[in-house]
Formats: sequence, structure tokens, C-alpha cells
Amino acid sequence: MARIELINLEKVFGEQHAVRALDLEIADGELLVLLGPSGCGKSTTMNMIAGLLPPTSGSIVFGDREVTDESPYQRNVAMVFQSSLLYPHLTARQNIQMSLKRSGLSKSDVSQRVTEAATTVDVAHLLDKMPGQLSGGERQRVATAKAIVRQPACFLLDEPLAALDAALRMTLRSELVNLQKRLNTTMVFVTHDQVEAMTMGDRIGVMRNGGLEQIGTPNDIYNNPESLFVAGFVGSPPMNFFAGDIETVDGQPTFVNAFARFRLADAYGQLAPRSGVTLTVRPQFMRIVSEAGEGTVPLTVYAIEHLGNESVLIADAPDGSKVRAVVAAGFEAKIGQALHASFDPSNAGLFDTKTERRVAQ
Amino acid sequence: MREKRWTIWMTLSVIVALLWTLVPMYWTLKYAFETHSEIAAFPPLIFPPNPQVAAFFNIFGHDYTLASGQVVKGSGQAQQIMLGLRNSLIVAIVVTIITTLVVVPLSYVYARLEFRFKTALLMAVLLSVSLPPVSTLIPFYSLYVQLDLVGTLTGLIIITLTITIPIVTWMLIGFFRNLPPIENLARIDGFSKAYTFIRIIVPMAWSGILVAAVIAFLFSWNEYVYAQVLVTGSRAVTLPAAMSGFLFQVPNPEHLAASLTISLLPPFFIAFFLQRHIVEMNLSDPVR
Amino acid sequence: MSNLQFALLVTVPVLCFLVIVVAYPLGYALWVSFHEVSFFGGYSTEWVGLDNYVAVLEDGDFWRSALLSVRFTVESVIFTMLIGLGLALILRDLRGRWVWLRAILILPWAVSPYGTGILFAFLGRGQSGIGTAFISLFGSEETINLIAANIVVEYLALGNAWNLAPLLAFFLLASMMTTPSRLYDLAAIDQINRFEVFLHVTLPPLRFTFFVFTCIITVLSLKQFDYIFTETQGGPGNASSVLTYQLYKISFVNLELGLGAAMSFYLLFLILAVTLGLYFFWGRREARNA
Amino acid sequence: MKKRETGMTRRGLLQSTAGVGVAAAAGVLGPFDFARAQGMDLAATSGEPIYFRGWNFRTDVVQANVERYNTNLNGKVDYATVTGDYPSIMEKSLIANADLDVLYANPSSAVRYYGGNWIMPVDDMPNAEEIKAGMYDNIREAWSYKGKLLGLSYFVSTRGTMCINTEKFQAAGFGEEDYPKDWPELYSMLYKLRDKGEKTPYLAHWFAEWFGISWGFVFEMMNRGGVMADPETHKPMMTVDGPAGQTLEDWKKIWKDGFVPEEVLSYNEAAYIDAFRSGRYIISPQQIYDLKTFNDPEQSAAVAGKIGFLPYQGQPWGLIDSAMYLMTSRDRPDAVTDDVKKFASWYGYKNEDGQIAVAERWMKENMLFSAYKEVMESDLAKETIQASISNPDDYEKLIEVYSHTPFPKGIWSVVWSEEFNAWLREKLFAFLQQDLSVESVITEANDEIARLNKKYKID
Repeated sequence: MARIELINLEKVFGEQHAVRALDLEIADGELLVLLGPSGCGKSTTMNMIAGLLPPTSGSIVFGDREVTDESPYQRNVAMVFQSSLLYPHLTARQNIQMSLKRSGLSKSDVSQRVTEAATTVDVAHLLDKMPGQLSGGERQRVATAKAIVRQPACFLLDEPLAALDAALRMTLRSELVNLQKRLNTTMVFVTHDQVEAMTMGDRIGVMRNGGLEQIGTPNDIYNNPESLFVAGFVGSPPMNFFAGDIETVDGQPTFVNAFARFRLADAYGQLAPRSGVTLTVRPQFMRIVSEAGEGTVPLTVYAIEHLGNESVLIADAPDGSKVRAVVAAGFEAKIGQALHASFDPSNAGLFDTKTERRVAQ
Repeated sequence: MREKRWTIWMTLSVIVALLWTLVPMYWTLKYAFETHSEIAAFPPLIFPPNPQVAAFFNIFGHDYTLASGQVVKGSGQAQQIMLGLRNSLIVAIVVTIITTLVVVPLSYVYARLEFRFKTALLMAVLLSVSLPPVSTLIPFYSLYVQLDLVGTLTGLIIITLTITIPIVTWMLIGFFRNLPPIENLARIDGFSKAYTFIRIIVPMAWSGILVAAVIAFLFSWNEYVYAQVLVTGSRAVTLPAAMSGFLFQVPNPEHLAASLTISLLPPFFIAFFLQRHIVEMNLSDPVR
Repeated sequence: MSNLQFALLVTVPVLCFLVIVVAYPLGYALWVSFHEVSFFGGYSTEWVGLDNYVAVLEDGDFWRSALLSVRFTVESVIFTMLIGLGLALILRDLRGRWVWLRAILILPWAVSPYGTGILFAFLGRGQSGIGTAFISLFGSEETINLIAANIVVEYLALGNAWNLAPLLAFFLLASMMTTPSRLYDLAAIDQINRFEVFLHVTLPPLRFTFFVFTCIITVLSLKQFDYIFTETQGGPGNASSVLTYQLYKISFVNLELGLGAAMSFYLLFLILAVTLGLYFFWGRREARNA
Repeated sequence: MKKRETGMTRRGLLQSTAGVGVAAAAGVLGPFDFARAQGMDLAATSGEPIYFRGWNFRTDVVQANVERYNTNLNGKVDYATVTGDYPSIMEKSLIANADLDVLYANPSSAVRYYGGNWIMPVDDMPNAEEIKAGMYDNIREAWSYKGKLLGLSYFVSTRGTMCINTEKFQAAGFGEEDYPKDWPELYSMLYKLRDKGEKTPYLAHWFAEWFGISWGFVFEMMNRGGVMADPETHKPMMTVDGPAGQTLEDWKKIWKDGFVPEEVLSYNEAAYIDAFRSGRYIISPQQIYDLKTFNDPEQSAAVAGKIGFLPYQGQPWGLIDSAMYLMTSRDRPDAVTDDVKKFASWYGYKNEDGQIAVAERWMKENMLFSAYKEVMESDLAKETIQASISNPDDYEKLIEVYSHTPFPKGIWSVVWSEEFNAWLREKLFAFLQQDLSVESVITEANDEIARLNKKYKID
């Protein structure tokens, strides 16, 4: 059990700055998800936490112990790799035992702990099979058993669910969270899937270009994204963006572009006119109206996705950008039909297009 | 209907493939079961009229009495054939073992680890793959004369290693590159590089290593150019060199065929039983 | 232990061995190529600069045999590719109780080059060959001789392919097995014919193996000596006297070491140039796709 | 068998005479006495091995001979065969001062080895004069270089004995009276045979070995009365309108007319002999001793009893192909050198019983001719030859062919012999396959000889 602290961590591969000036604190027993597109440095960060990669500079602290120069084993971490990598030539049992090979435990202790771990994740009946004979989900569970049998200071999971089908992923997601909470062990989980991140993480660290874009609870990240990148990366259906400028109309700061103008929420009351901003609205907050009016956007229906309890309307804005709106399940519209949408200004976010940062209220 | 036509085509192509594979061997190896007169017959006979095994006795120095009462004399080359068989086995086994011991870690390092000078070192290996034996024949000979290695098994083993090591390294690098990234898992489990390599990588790569060993064995078992120059006429003569005694001057096609048959048995045996491992070899680029 | 240290630990002893055992003869050959060496009446050497290299280029036989080498190599590659592919397709479709035939089809690979030479010499000669035996069944008194000046190189290449194709076939088979069977279902839905299936589904994953084997067979064929030595002795006459054979005659039989060494460097350059050329114009592209 | 009995009686006779005569000498009398009479004790004394190397011919016989020496005379002779390009490999061994004491060699190689100071002539042996006196003059002359006899007799043969399949020849409507007398007649006979429907009347001596096509050219132009190079000065002597040119003209003609299957140009000797043995051809220049194998039903069922030869009718056939046992001059203790001489004497001359046993055995087993009069003029030789040829009455004719066979001293008793031979082989192949002109080949051959003379400073 440990609190993990990354201090000014850097990793450079040749010319490429894979991780830059990363400061991160992971509380004891916390499940932190590192989220980001491929190449953002999340796996590199995890490999440095694990001790698989030496950082170029900076330090890593577990609890009160500086572990920067320690080997993975000394750090007592357990790791589950992409596609739940296992030793292909060993049985499930032997794979799990390998985690305890250097523990110095007696044979009977080892076998007891293997059985316990296997039972915990419900693979006790598979112990004598080879990895090649297991299904993807079973392999993932064996890999998990292999991780927990160590009773490690922390779990590191590197996209373990990426290769599995959606239904199985959902099951395993909750199993992992449940397990982590039961064991109360710190866990770092790397993924590029924002749904996985939202559903699992105590906190989510969104990474981009080797740096931490934003860190916070799933709610924080979802409701108060601090950058356009986070706003766009998190949430389903994805965020709507409108590019335009801020002008003062009737003494009120107003968002203006070629086809729409929105009065900004009161919170932006003091905002001076400026050019190059992006307005963001979650599809859930879009309302479809039939008549054009103040604060509406003209749309042309492109497609409707039925989700059962609700539907997602996808439409083209006049500038060609796609706009999504969550609508009631019974909503009907023809492709090509003209519609209008509006939203409550208090649900909109405002970002500087150039810096991509949130515009201060 | 379509399925049936396919089956017929398939059967036909299997037959053609078998003929293609076996006829060239059959055509000469059948000489081992014929008398010299039968071999010399013109037009050539397609099947041995009176198959017998005299030649197999002869090449080991024993006379053999045919059913007709004719006595076929043992060959004077027998001693060299037996010596050659023994020496070839020694050389091939030693070379296989050394090559495997050396090449497996070497190609693993090239395939999986990143380090400086890697490309330069790899190029050096490739250069030695490209060296034609004929070019180095005389230089080697002169080197060996100075080192007193002419006519010794040691000398032949050393020279054969210079052939097997580069080419087997080259083949194995691709194989190792395709293994899953298991080293990280092993590091999490706390294993050293050496332990990981010996206890995890090697067992995982068993097929590839087996194929590498087979290739090394075949190369050394089949080596002829150097043997012809370095060990012919010595106690260290190998089977190909001893066998070539039947090749040039005095016609002994039946003895040639019999000793060729015997020389083919070990590699056939190996190829026959290990071929399924070759299927597990999947190439990737060693210089990538 | 860092990667470099571990790498050095395993590579340095091997490299030392290779450097001593390969570089010495190579260096010696380089030295000799600038000298005229005489053993007769006592060993003596004389510095002749680039004379040997010039003499090789001015020698018509060198160019003729270089051309033969290239012809033999190109044909060996083509034959091996076609036959290897054919065998691989057959190997793939061998099912159930016929799988053991795979073990038969691999056998030619186990035959040594000099053994292959012996086999194909008896097989192809008009005197003892299978062609003559076959047509004699129909009462013909003609002979069918494949060791004839105009086709001997092709015949040699065919024998070389016989020897090498099974290995290629097995590697191709290995690559074929990585093709998802869904792709064949896709092809069936698209209702494309067998040839198109072969072209668009079977072939693409094999391209990298083809590239690697093109390199291997090119190098092996350019280096090939014992096979040609036992099959045709460079003959009939000079018709199959490829570079290696020419080299053998100059260096080994005539003991013109300087000339031979210079020629072997041309051969080495040829081998390296061809392999690097293959890599840059083909291999890099395949490696990216692989 | 018969001969052996004769030997036994002769030995018994000698021993009994000695026993009756000198009682005092009885203690030392025994087989060794004959050796002593030869001027040397043949038993090995140094305890060191002697390395004996040869090409692969009836190695079973050689092996048995060596074993007898090792058993009877305390020898440690190590025998093995060397295969492949024999003269080149041997030259390399000699240059390298490798473990090699006694070896087979053709006279041309022997000259080169002697020129390189790698071998020790027979003259260095204590019984040299006796050995020389036992040889035919012409052979001794052929095997001598700068006044030294280079080696002991292994075999002598007429390579180019014109073997003829009498059955096929007669079937084509010809008889002994039609036997060609010389090369031009032989070639015109080929056309006649073809007219009779024979597709392959002639197997030319054009195979790929170092003693193949080039030797074929050498003997043919010599048979026609030509000289390639002066026997003393080694100056080139070929002319376009002389025998050399005529030979090439005829070669070109029969090659273009398809008398020589192309594959012959890739044959090794084994394939060459087997091709004739198959009965497919009518006439072919072969080794004189192969008459025995061709007429042996066990080895040559197709032609046994039918193979005759063209007699001497004013023009010789073939050339003297022979081989010697040479002794190397490598660094070794004197005691070992003494053993080498003893073994060479035993093996290449007379054994402890005073018999030229090895040479006699070669005669008996393989009809190999010897340089020693004692062997050739024995009953054994006559009986063997008579039993080996299709018609025993041809014995005299065969000896006549043999005794007229020339030896190409001009190109063989010179150190560049092997180099020229290799060059000639290549050039002749090119002549046929690339259709070079006769003039250019003759000119280039003369130039090559001149160049070699210059290279080795022979004037």
C-alpha cells in the first residue's frame, strides 16, 4: 500500500520528448486512470512508475521511499500488460507462481496464495491450462490473479482490456474496480478509452504530448474541462464546438459567428470583446427547436442514432461542422430536413481557440 | 461438383509435388541397389532389375555375394568412409552445439535490445554471410598452415562456425523479434536478464532454436568446399570429402549412391521429425 | 546490467572469434590482391598495386562468368519462388491423414549442395538421365541431355530450386497461417475467383517472406560452388563456369592468388550491392508494411 | 594364382640352395637377405608414421599392400586418398610442408614438384642404380628431369588406346580390315558408321578433367606426328597447317557435325568410362588397362568380350600416361627419411622377398603396365593381358601399340606443365563452344608457351 508521487518526471528518447515535467500524486488506495490518445506518454509514464524505464530526470516516490533507481521487483509493483500478456509456454498456475518466484515463500504458502488469488478472480478451475487454451477474458483474469498474488504496493494496468469485446470489457471493468476497492490497493490504469476512464477512475489524469492536461475526478473532467483537448476527448457523444468571436452586444458579452449568436451566461458578464474563441456545448444540453430565433443554430439533419432510451441527432452546421444533440427516443426527422438548435448559455464552455485553454469567467 | 473438381486438382498437384521431390533422389540412389553393369546400361533402366544391397556392404569394406554367385569386392575407400562418417558426426554435433549456444543469445540481443553500434555490428555479421567460401579458401589455408590446423577436426569446426554463426543469427533475429514483449513481465516478476533469457525466453523460443540447430547441423554436415581442401587425405576427413573419392576418376556409381544414401539419412531423419517446427518460424526483417 | 553491457557480454566473444577467423583471411586476401604471389622456387611476393584489379576487368572470361553467375542467380530466385509457392499452397491444403506428406516434401532441403549436384548430374545427362530412359520406353533411341551449353544454367538453377524451395515453402506456410480465415470468407462474399483470392488474400502477407528469401537465395546462389562443381564441373566446357568456379580455377588450380583475390572482391561487392539494392528498393517498403 | 605358385617355388629353391651351401650364413639367412642384397634393410626403424597419399584407384589393393608392409616390416605407414583436384591439392600440401612423405604423381606434376624443391629424386636412394637398370629406357627417360629419376614406377599406360566395340562395328558391316590406320581415317570412318545408322559412333576424349580434353588434343596431334614444344628448349612448335592445326580442323568438323554429345564436355572420368561401358559407342580412346574392365562381364555386361582395339599400323595411338611414387623432401628427421626411402623401395620396387610385388599385383588385378622389365616380360603379364582382352591372340598387337606410344616431353618435362594444361583445357572448350578460329588457338597456344617460358626463365 502506498502513496505514489511523481516529481518533475521527464523522459527523452533521442529527439523525442515522451514525458515532460510531470508532477503527479496518487493517493494510497486510489484508482487513477491515465487517459490519452496513443503516443501521449501515458504508457511511458506507467513504465517509469513500474521501473521498467529509467526516467531521464525527476524522481518517483512510493510512500516515503524514493524508488527512482529501484528495480520493478524492489518497488513491489504488479503489472498487467496490454492484451494481458502471459508466459505462453507456462500454465496459468505456473504463470501466477512466477510472481512469487523470488518471494522466498514456502511451497505450501505459494500454492495457497495462488489458489486464493485464483479464487478471487474466479479462475481456480483454469489453473492447469496453457494461455493459448484460454479465452481473452480468462487470460485477463489470470493476469489479474498473477498481479494480486504478489500483494503489491500498487497495481499497474496497461490497457489490459483493449483486445476484448465490448460486453466482456464492461464486466471486467466493474470486476477490476470491485477488486481494487476490496483490496484497497493503489492502482494506476492506462487506457485510451474515455468510457473506461470515466467508469473506473477515482480520478482521471488526461495526458497529451507528454504532459498532464488535466487531473481530477470524472465529474470534474466531464463538467469542467480545462482545455479544448479534454473537452473533446471526454464525453459521449462528443462535445460540440462552435468557432467564433466575442463581441459586446447591448452591453452583454455575446458569442458571434457567421450563422449564430449566443448571449453568454451571466458569469461572463465582465468579458471584454476578443476574437478566436471556441464555444463548447455537450450534446445532452442541446435542444431542438423548429423555429429560428435568438441563440439558435440552423442545422441540416445528417443522421439519427437510436440508442433505445434516447437518440442522438447528428446534423450539419452551415460551416460544415457536425453538431450532435441528444433527443428523446421518439424523435423523428428526415435526412436533409432543416432544424434549429439552442441551449442554455450556462451550460456552455468558452475556450481560447489559440491557447486551447478555458477563458476565465 | 466444384468441390469434387478441386479434390481432383489437389490430388494431381500432390502427386506432381511428390514426383518432383522424390524422383531426383530416386534416380541416383537406386544405383546403390544395382550392379555396375546394370547402372551402365543404355538406355538407362528405370527400376533396378535385381535389387540387392551389395554396395552398402562394400562401402564399409565387406565383400558381398550376389544371388548369381558373383562376389562384389569391398571398397578400399571403406576406411575413409567410416572415418568420414565418424568425423562428420563429430563436426556436425560440435558445430551445432556451439552455434546454438552462441547464436541464440546473440540474435536475441540483436532482436530485442536497443544499444549503440547495433547497426554496425549487425552489418559485420551480414558481411560474413556474404563471403563466398571460394574466396577465403586460400587465405584460410595459409592461415591454417601457420596454425598447424590443416587436417584437423578443430580446424574444420572453426571454419564451419564462421559459416553457421552468421547465417543462423540472421535467421533467428527475425524469429525473436516476433515474440511477445515478455521481458517486462519478467522484470515485474523480479527476474534478472540472464534468468529471463535462460528460463523464459529460451523455453518460449524452443521451435526457433530447434530450427536454428537443424540449420547449423545441415550446414556443417553438408560442408564440402573447405573439407575438400583442408581435411581430404587426412585423419580428419569428413564424409563428403571421403565420398568424393567415388566421384571423379574410377567409376563407382553404386558406392557413390550407397554412401550418398547414408549421408542423407541423418539430415532426413532430422528434417522429417522437425519440419513442423519450421512452420512456427515467422520471418521478420533483421535489419529493421 | 544495462542493455549495452548485456549485449557486449554476448556479442564480444563471438565478434572476436569472427573477426579473427574471418577478418584475418579477408585482410590477407586484401593484401594478396595488391601483390603477385609466387610459391615456386620459394615463396615470394611483389607489390603490383591495382594491376590485379585492372587485369580482372580486362579479362573477357571474368565478364562472361559474371554474366553466368547473374543468370544462374536470377533464375534460381525465380524458380525457387514459383516452386516454393506451389509447394506451400499444397502443404497448406494437406489435411487430416495426409499431413505427414509435409515431412516428405521437406526432404530435398536436407540434401547437401554437392549431393544435389550428384543427383542432378545423373538425372540430366543424356547417357544416364531420366529423359532418355523415359523416351526409350516409347522405342526412341534418342537421348535427352539437359547438360547442354544452351540450357545448362537453367538446369542448374532448377536443381538449385529443388534444393532450396522446400525451406521457402515452409516459411511461406508459416506466414499463410497468420492470415485470418475471415479474409477468405470476405473473399467468398465478394465472389472473387480463386486466382483473385490468391492475389488479394493469400499473397499479400507472404511478401515479406518473399523478400527475405530473395535475399537469401541471391546470396546463396552467387556463393554457390560445390553444387556446380559436382554437377557440371563448370561445363560442358565453360558453359556453367560461374564466378565462383572461375575463382576456384584461378586461385586454387592455377595458384594465381593475387588475381583470384581481386576477383573475389568484385564478387563480394556484387553480392553486397545486390543485397543492399534489394533492401533499399524492396525490403524497406515491405518492412514498413510487415 | 599360378604365378604365385611359381614365386613360391622359386623362393623355396633359393632357400634350399642357401641352406645346403653356406652353413655359417644360416643364422642371418631369411627374407631380409634379399633386402640386404638390394643395398638396404627395408624394415622401418624410426617409429614415426610415414604419410602416403594417392588418388582414389583400387584403394582396397593399396590398403592391403600397406597393411602387409606395416605388419611384416614394422611400418607405420598412414595411407589415405586425396580426392578432387588432385595435383592442385598436392601442390598446396607440398607448399605448406604438410605431413606428406610418399605420393602418387603424373610425370608433369613430378617435374613441377621437383622444380619447387619439394621432392627427393630416386637418385638419393641407396639402390637407385639397380632401380634405374630395371626400367625400360624410354620410361626412365620420360620420368627423368635434369638427369634425375623423379620417382618409382606406379603404372604406365597408353591413354588413347583406341577401343572399339567389335560387335557393333561388324554389325555396321565392317571388319578388322576396315580398322582405321590413323586419325584422318578414323574420322572418315565415323561418317561411314553414321551412314549405316549409327547415331553415336565415337566417344571423344573431351571430358572435363585436367587429363581430359587437353590431353586428348596433345595425344592426337602427337599421333599425327606433331610436336607441341621442343623437348629440350621447350620452345613452342605448333603450326596451323601442321598436325596441331589439322587436329583442330577435324575437331571443329566432327563437333559441328554432331558426333560428340555435348554432355561429354562436363564428364568426369568416371562418367566417361561408364559411357563407353554402356555399349552405346563404337570407338573411343581409353586407358589401355580399361580393356580389362570393359571385357569383364561382371563390370561391363553390355560390352564384355567385345571390346578390341585399333592396332599400330604406322601411326601410334594415344600418349604415355603414367604415374610414379614420389618421395617428398619435407623437414623431418633423417631416420624418418630413411624409413621413407625404405618404404618407397618396398612399395615402388622390390619387397623383402626380392619380388616387385606391388607392381605385379597391379598387373594381375588391373592390368596396369609397369616400367620394370621384370614385370612386363613375365609370364604373369602375358597371361593377364591375354585373359583381359577380347581376343588373346591380340597380345602382341597390344604390346606393339603400347611400345609405339609417344611421351610429350616438350610440354610435360617442364615446370609450367600444369599451368599450360589448365590454360589449354579452357582454350579448347572455348574453341569448340565459341567457335574460335584454328589460327587464333594455335597462335595463342604458342604465345602462352612462350609466355610461360619467359615467366620461368627457360631459354
